[in-house]
Amino acid sequence: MEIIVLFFGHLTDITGESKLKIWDTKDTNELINLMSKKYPGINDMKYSIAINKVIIHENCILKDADVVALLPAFSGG
Amino acid sequence: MEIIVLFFGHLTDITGESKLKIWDTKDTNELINLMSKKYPGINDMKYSIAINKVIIHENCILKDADVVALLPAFSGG
Amino acid sequence: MKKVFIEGAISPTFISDSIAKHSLKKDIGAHSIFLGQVRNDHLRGKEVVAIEYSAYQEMAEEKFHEIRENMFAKYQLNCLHIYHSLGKVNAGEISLFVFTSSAHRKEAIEACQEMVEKIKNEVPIWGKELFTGEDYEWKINKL
Amino acid sequence: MKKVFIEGAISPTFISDSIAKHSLKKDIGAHSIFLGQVRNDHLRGKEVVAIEYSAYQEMAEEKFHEIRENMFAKYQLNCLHIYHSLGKVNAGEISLFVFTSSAHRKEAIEACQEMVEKIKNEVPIWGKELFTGEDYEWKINKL
Repeated sequence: MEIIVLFFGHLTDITGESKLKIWDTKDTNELINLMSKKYPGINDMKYSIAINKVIIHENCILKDADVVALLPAFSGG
Repeated sequence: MEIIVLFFGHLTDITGESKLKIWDTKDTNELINLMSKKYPGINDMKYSIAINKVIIHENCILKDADVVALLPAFSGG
Repeated sequence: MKKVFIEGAISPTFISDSIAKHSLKKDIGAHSIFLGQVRNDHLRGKEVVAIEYSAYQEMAEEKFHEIRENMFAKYQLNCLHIYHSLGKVNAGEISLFVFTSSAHRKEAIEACQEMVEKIKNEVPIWGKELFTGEDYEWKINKL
Repeated sequence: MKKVFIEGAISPTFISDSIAKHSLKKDIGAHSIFLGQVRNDHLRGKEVVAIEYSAYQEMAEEKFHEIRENMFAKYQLNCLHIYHSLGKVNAGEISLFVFTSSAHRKEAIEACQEMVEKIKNEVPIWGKELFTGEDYEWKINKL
């Protein structure tokens, strides 16, 4: 099972990349733990999480080919 | 003493003119009475009265060279 | 005093020129624009083809000036422009252009909206709706 | 789905072309337009010379579409257009263009204002404020 993780805005300053693939991650909590270890800086940041372009508000089970995006506060306009 | 009377919008349909001069009229009540006799149709209409470009809300004494305007409801824009 | 009245319709090019002039004012963050367009209303089976605007011009200009001053006192505005047509404006053409600019959106938007209401209610301008044929009717502004 | 994103600044000519297209829609009586212009804010003694916009484009386009649908359901609108810049927009240039049209002013004005708030709060777009020199700061939207 393959998951795509996307980073935007301020977060890309910390991750140094905007996209990565991860495998065998059962839910968003596990995914966030993984990311926090890989990029400790993101623990100090506020962001929302979207799965397949829909913002989630609680831990969600992941399935193959899901796209998980980490979104800092929007600042368009 | 000379007073200028101006008509606008719908009122000009009734008066057939947009400007006239009258003499020796002591106040706006007297002026409106005069106009009502000259143009009976204006009695059926709603309008505001301005003296020298300022709308009045009660009878006002007139002085030489005053410009009195009869203004139907505004419909700009 | 700023020129407000324009003979005939207000062109889209006039509007974009006005917008373009503000690119030098780099402390502006938000523009709010209202445009009044002549509608081809249908009344008694006839269609409005144009509105002919007239005004008590001297009084209207004083009123526009007064409203402008009040707006600058009430809102943090960088700019405020008002243009209104006189004479004939065809259906589909623009007869009113209100343009407010501010550092932040709230002020620009609120000032623009209030400005439009004041123009409709407080400025001595009249519209005569011209129908197909010779018929016409004096316009009435809705609240 | 309608194209929303524009590479670089939105030109005044683009805006007037968009206005001009509505002259054929003669049942429109009111247009409300909001323009976001890049401000040369001063932070820590440095000046913002441009904002570089990025977006989660697929999600943003879906969101724009959803907001548009909601607006048409809520307000009596004839038209609703939204354009937002991507990439670099210099101070003084326009990065957001929201354009609503209706028979009467109230609907157009309210829909435009609500639309602007929704774009700022609900659409995944980010602005990076570029200062003189190499420095930058991620933009934060005020309420």
